[in-house]
Amino acid sequence: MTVSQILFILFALATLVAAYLVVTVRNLIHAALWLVASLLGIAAIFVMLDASFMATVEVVLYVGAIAILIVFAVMLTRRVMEDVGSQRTDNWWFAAILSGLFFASTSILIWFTKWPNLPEGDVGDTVLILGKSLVDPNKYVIPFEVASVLLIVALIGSIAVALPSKQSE
Amino acid sequence: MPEVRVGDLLVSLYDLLGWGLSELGLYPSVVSILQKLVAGFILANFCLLTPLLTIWLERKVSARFQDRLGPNRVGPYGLFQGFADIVKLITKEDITPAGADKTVFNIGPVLAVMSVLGIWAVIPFTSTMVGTDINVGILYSVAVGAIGTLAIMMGGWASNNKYALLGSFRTVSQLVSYEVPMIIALLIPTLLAGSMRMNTIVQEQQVWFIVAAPIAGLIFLISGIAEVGRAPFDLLEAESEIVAGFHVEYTGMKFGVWMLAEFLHAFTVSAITAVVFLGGWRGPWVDQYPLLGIVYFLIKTYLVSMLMLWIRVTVPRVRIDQMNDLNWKFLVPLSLAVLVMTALVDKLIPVDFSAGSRSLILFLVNIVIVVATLLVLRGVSRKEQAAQSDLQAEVNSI
Amino acid sequence: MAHEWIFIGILLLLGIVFAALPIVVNSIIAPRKPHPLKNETYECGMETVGDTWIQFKVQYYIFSLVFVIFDVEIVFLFPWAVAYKELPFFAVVEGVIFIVILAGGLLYAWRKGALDWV
Amino acid sequence: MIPLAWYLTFAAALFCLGLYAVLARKNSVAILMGIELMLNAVIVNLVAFWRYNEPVNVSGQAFAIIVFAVAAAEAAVGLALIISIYRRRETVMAEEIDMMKW
Repeated sequence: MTVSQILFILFALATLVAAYLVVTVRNLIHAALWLVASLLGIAAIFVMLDASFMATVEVVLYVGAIAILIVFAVMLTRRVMEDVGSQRTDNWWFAAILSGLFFASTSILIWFTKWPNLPEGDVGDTVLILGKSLVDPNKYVIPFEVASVLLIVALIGSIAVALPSKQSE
Repeated sequence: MPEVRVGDLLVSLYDLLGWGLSELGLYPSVVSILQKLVAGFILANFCLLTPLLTIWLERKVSARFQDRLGPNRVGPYGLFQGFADIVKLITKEDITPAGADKTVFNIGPVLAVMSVLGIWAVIPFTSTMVGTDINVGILYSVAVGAIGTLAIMMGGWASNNKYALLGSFRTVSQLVSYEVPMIIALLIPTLLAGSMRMNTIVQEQQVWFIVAAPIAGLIFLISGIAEVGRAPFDLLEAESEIVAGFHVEYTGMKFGVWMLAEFLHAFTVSAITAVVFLGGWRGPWVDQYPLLGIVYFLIKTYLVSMLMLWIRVTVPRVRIDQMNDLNWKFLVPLSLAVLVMTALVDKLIPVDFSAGSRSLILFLVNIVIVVATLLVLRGVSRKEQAAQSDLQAEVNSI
Repeated sequence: MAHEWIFIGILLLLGIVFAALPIVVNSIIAPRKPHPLKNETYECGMETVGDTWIQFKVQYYIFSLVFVIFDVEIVFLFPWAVAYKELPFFAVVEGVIFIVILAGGLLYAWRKGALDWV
Repeated sequence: MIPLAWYLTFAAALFCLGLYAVLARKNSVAILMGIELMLNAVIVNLVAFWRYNEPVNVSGQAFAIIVFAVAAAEAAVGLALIISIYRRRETVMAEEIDMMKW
């Protein structure tokens, strides 16, 4: 066991516990806050993978934007502090079995496959390479521009849906 | 034993500490962690004690602005007023409101301080003295700051108080709104320096970026003031209008910790402005004596923070719709325009131009943008005045 | 790479400790005289009327929604800005096209009145 | 060093927790949180594969960035839909949003 392995196990366990609480906690605000905790854990995992840009993007986008959006949505759609009643459907056991089976089968697949080892050496300046290949016509310029179109469509759509129409008020 | 350089004393001491620890027979990784622990401890102390000084300075200076004396009872010139306030806050009863979500209520202020303190890990004090120079420094400062937004949300929600929750909603919507022009403004120095490392950004400033990107600097300062929630953007906790904002239920030291986070955040925004736009530790003789960089950096930071104070005591509080319009209908389009112009023009300048002439050309471009913006604004306000006078004429005719 | 982040982890932990310390000290040495009236939420002297978790205007939500989209787009631009010095002119123009599309979204939100404070 | 399989197992566990939330939760906001967890698991996988193949080839990170965009778009539109439904039907329970049945 090296130090990095111990650290990985700590972060992974913390993330998974937080994620478990996200799916089981009854109070939805608490679920959203646990989601934030698990996202921070994932950011730490990205750091361990030498993907510092991914880690910061994870925090900026998920913790700083999407989590806030979710908390807003939870607060806008409820009236009481405690969410009363059961928070899971009647056939939750079916869902549990299904996800358990899925996890079992994927882990069997993962553990019986031979994976490449960690390449030697540093990763270099990934952000620079990423920036170049995102606007390189031979690489990802089409996905890059399409992503911006997707986002603008999402913006227009969500404003059209969420904005109360003037007549109804 | 490493050589001790007077010009770079603190870094030498750091190396010396590492040497001493490894002489004791510790593993290199343990040594480096202990070194970092000591450095982090000193940095955290510096950051958390600075607000005491800035609060005193602020009270004193704003008192002079308003023709008052300011604190003058505790210690010489009232210097120890901050300590007296801490003693007062720490001995006050700590009330948790009934029905509050206790854990979240307590985590809120701690998280706020943590998020602001985290930014200091990437701020370069001198060319050699920077906590850690990660390759995403400038984006990291935004990311850690974003956790503070969440802390405010937690504090407001857990208080079990309508006004606190409403206050946190307003605060969060202001913070997230002003984050957009702030990040766009930070994109321009990144683009000019070609790196997100804070230290590289300082090194690339043969001419301060405030010359090449004055509008971006101004936008960053304005949105920074809004992020911190100080006057004229303090409508979220306007004492004279609404109760207090998200921290209305906090008492004793918990309230003090919120205040600490707020003042430290103000200081941090000044520090980032100094690093990114005013050349950070740059100044005469830093090449021989890197330690001088701290002095230059702190002078610039305090100048920016005095500028913020000046704005605070001069400009009246804005209305919430004005605050909103200022951001979405003025700062965001303007920052996008500046970004596009800078990107296009800087690429068109031939490569063999010196840094000075390059900055000059970009400065002229910025002036053109300012003139164009002012013309557009004049057109808009004329249209509005015309509409107003039409309305007046209609009312008169009735 | 990852070892550069050790200092950040240490500083964040120190931040938690340093912020929690005064609160803990406060809770130890401060007087404690709870009273139901004192513990009530502060609402300008009046008793609380109705549930605390009232609903709020959807306007707050709209702003954070526009913010999310903008945030994603701007974060995408950071690698482009880092690589800017080594990019040919047309690659810069591609980035500019990206920004212009983003500005189109802003224009739509503006026209639709989503950015007005009601 | 950490074997790649550890990262993959971690991502699989995260994905399955998200899957459970999507299938078993009643509240549609909670279902969306489950989807966010699943997307994050995917991103972890992509970044891990990027690291363990050739880091110079940034395909993994480019993919991950596109997934980020999709996640943001999904959260924005999904939550807007939920709020819109809540305004009309006064509920966010996925079971009760069934007007498409008839």
